[in-house]
Amino acid sequence: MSVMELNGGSVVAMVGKDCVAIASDLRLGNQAVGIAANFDKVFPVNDKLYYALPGLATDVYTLREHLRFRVNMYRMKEEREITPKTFTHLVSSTLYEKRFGPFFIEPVIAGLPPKTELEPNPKPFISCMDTIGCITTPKDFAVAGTAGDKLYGIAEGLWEPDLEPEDLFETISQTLLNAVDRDALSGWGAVVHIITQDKVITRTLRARMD
Amino acid sequence: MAAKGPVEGSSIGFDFSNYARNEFLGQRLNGLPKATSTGTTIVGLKFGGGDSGEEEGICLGADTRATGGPIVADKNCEKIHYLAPHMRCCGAGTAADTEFVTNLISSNLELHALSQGRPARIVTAMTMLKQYLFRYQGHVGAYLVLGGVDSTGAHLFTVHAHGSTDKLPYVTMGSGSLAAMAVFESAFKQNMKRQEAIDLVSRAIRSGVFNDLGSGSNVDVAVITKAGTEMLRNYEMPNERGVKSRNYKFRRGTTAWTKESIRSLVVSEDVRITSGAGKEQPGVEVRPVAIGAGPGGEEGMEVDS
Amino acid sequence: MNSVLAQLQPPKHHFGDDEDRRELERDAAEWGSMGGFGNLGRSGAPSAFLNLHTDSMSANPQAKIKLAHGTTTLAFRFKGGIIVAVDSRATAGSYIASGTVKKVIEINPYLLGTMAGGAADCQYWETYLGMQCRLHELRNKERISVAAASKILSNIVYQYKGMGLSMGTMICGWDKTGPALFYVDSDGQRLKGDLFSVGSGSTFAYGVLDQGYSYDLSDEDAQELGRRSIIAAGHRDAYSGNTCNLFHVRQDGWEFIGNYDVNELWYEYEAKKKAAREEAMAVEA
Amino acid sequence: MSSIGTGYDLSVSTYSPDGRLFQVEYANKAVEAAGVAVGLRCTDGIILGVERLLHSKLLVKGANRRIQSVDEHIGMATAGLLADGKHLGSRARDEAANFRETYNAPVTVQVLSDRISGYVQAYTCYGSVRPFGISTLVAGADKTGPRLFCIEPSGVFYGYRACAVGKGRALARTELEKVLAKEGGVSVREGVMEVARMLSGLASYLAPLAISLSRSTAVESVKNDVLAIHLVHDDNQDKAFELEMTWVCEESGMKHAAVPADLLAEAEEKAKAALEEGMEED
Amino acid sequence: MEGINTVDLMRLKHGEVNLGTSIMAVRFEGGVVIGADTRTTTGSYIANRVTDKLTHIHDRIYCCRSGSAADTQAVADAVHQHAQLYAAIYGERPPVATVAALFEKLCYDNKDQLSAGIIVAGWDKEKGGSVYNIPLGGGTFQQPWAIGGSGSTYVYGYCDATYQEGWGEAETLQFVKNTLALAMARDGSSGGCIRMCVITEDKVERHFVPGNELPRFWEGKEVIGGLAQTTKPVAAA
Repeated sequence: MSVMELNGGSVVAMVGKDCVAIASDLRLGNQAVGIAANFDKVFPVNDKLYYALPGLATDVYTLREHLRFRVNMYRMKEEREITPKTFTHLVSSTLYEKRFGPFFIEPVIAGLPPKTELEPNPKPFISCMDTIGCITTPKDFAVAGTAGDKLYGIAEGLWEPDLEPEDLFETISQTLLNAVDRDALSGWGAVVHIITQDKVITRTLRARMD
Repeated sequence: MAAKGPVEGSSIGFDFSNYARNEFLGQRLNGLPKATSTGTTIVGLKFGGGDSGEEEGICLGADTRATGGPIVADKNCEKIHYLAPHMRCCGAGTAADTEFVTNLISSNLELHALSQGRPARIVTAMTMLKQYLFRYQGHVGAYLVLGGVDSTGAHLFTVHAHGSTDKLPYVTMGSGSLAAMAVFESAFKQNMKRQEAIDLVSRAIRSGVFNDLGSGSNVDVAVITKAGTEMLRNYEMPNERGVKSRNYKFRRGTTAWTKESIRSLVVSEDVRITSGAGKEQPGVEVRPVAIGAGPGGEEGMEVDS
Repeated sequence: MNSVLAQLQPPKHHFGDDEDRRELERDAAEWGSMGGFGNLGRSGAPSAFLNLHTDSMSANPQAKIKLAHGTTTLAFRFKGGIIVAVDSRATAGSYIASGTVKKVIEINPYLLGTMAGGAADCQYWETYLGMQCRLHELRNKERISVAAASKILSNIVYQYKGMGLSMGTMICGWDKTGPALFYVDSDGQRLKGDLFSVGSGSTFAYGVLDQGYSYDLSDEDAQELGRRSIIAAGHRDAYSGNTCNLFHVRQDGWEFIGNYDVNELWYEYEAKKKAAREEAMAVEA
Repeated sequence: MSSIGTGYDLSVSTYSPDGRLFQVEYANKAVEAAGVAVGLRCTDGIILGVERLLHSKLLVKGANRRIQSVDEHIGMATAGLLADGKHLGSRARDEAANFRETYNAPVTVQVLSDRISGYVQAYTCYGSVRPFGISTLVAGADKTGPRLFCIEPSGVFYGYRACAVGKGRALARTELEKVLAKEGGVSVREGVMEVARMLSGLASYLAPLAISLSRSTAVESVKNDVLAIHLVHDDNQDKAFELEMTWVCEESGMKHAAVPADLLAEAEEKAKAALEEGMEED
Repeated sequence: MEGINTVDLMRLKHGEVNLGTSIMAVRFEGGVVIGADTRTTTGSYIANRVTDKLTHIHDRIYCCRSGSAADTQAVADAVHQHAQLYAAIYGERPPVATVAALFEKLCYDNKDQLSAGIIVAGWDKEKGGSVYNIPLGGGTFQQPWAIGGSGSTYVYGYCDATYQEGWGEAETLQFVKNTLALAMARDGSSGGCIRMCVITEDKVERHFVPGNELPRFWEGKEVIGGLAQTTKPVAAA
């Protein structure tokens, strides 16, 4: 049992056609014992940018509040919303600052970049990083958490390009549900967010509760 | 003043505030998580000059696999980092460290170039890197191959995490360095042509990709000469994934869900002609308009005035 | 007993003869001494070996071999016999290796054993116990008592004490004394009792069990109590869950009542609770 | 000293309108009033000599030395406030030891003088401190041969072939010039004789001056007047000073050491004899 | 690759680059000859087979480095800077003793953090050629000849038996070459080629002996072949 497995929990993000999805389980555990079934690990940054923090629960709160502060400061200074890419680098440097005493969190970020004159049709964006802030920006999906290994396998098999929002919902939901069903420390419900240009759909899944 | 804010303008460098806690947690629950590392094959060589009839230059190469324990964390990452227009640096070791060290030195080099009014030299970058890494006694796990061309010619260095450096005509680093060095030792020649150099570098990387478990996927190449730098991203892709002939698309409605909430991002407004601001009119329902509610809030205010 | 047997049998001709040794070993096995792999006990320090290579007793989590463990099992005695209920999850580390494990071992038509701890240890030794029980029947022309059967098992595992066996089992059956229930574990402990629950989820099971248990429970209520307890444990405990296997031991032997999906039953119970709440609210209003 | 009393002399951190630092100049006055110190660089070594005025008969003979050793091969003589000299000597020893520790080599006289001068100069920059009331002769032999430097209260230092500071330095310098003008230079042994002669001569020349000076400044005090008169009438007036000499040469093993007592006595005898001879000539 | 055969003696940090090393410096009338093998290892892997362990400190002063590559490079860089500063301040080249003192101060003050065994050698106008040995943990020892690194243990006897006062440049050069070849032949973490350097008042002259031209005089003619003995031991010369 390592620190990363103390509280359990897993997240996954996927890219679709002009949309992204991000999902997490809802379990908060204390080693083997389930404590809560409503521990959402996905948080909004703004309308079209969400991020998930799987890992040690105490660091989830610390980091979330820290990032909320930083994003609010950014919004006030810059008078614009932070883009997914900038936010990724913000999270990354926040983690790397604690290189020798890290937060036990492996963040996953998903969002739609705002349209600009330079980039009228921006691509959906996802990224993830390790506990000390090494960024990877995959084209397909990003996973993290105690069921990370299982999510990798299932997502590698199920994901395909250009899924419409509703199809992406099915793919990400099935990926998450089937992965956490093989993980003792994740599960106890799941929540999925589908971010599209005109709406964000949030659905709580009917998941296994054992 | 004493109580500096946690973020804004806080002191430079690493923050050790979690260190004691993590040591304690690591002792109680054994095993701290492992960081993403670039198992990696990275190489570099000097070409041109002499009787080759070509400008002296540096050719760098890297594979594109990033691993986290036994998992391939990224199948096509970039390990040839930008330092300056005429300088590149391949990184092996702890991925976050290579990324941040090269970023830091890159910005310091830019400042150096601006203050001195000339492009920084390769030795300068090498010295900055080795002094930074030596200061952290190997805890910053960056193993680098540094190459570039400056006013004094083409230079190639390796920099180890503990801060030692070597200057050689051809170098390899990372877990695949043995495989790649075998290729170099058998085929390296002084004063190669540019294309020969690229071919040899990509052959060395391929040797790492196929013979070392920590290295894989594609071959990135960078060529630096006096004329400029050319990044040949995914110069070779010997491991392209097969195409699935069928797919696993789920029928919509497969997944049962218990609750749904939809947050609409479209701001809809009803615009009505009124003769006089705020004047009540029969048959016209006055509705409040959202003010400052994210995007669209400003327009809402204008309608009212 | 040994000496009595010896007196009844003709004297041995050659001591140290192969046949004799086999005889002795068989005899010893009957009393639970050597068992199936008696020769392994001599190979160095087995517990050190297990600690090095497996996560046995969670002493070394870095070990490459993760043994399947983590469980909720329970059994209780009541007027209608014994209810045995178990979950079906097997985990290796945090990985759920299987969701369809049979954790009730049918020793013979009158005896059941449950499985907690090392799956292989339980499976092997309880099957072996079945053999010994059958031999007892053949020798003595009557079924072995639950007390005797559990003692054989207890004696066997005691021989291997400290070598890394890991099992916590309940031997349940009906003999001349009526329904009987024994708890046996790899430390060598053997307890007789009315109600036991074993495994990582046992604390949760006990909670439900204790508030609902009575010796005078009806068959249906007793079965429901067993089921409900396993569902509760499967819900809370990370290493228990998937399905519940329910057995009922009566005078004429055990009966398999059914296999229930923990998840479905949990939603069912939640729905019932919700309905009850709404009803209560309606009544209040 | 036309601008005395205009208020610009209260602090070293204030210049006078014509760009002078009066406090530093006053420090020079302290030096000018003090017993003379002489340094002489010879062909085979270097000599430091001072006259030590004995203000009391109760003083132990040969004690209260004015020449200090800084390092094995370097000595230092000060003219001015004796306590300032002691402090600077201690600092100079620290510098020499520090140099030896970092570089594993004896400090050269020039480097040491440079470091001391930096220290002295620092005391001319701040309003809260007083400049050193001494001029310092640093003499020694290093890898470049015998060297002599003089550091003044302002912090400037110059290298010399010979140098004298303190009361009557002008006379001494004239004498030194004569000595240096000798064909083939002077050896240390010759130098010792010359310096002894010079110092003795100066003392007998200056002593009456000093007494008249003390009388003129102490006229208002009857008691002092009596004392001054007493001094004038003292038969042993010649004994109101002692000669103190050190050298660095072959004979001392290139170490800074006192000139041997017998040699010094001989030199004093010779000097006295020459002096008397000279007086008779007058 | 890492930690396969860590050299405990050198107190290396995990995975650190090691200069397994045979190094040497010998004084002769008018100057010094310094020499080193060219092998650098990380565990069992040769990270650099043509390393230059003879490091320039000032015009006529060099040092030979053994121990951790990172530590010795850092220390040599620091002393190089000090030496330049010395020349700028005092207007003359620093003496070899001074450079040795600077090395010793760094090595001694940071003895818990460093694994560096250094030989300083060079020419100055006070003493002529001189050799200073600064072993692991500090201390300065002026010697007519000094050897260092893991390979040195094998050749102390040879040096004791062979060295003589009063050699000229050529003989000293040969002595260094032979000694290093012997050390490299026995020590697994020394090897490759030999680099040497002659430092006198008016020159710094580098010599390079490729790996296939190393002296093999001790191997006997059964191995080398009848007349292949080209280099003779100094004692015979």
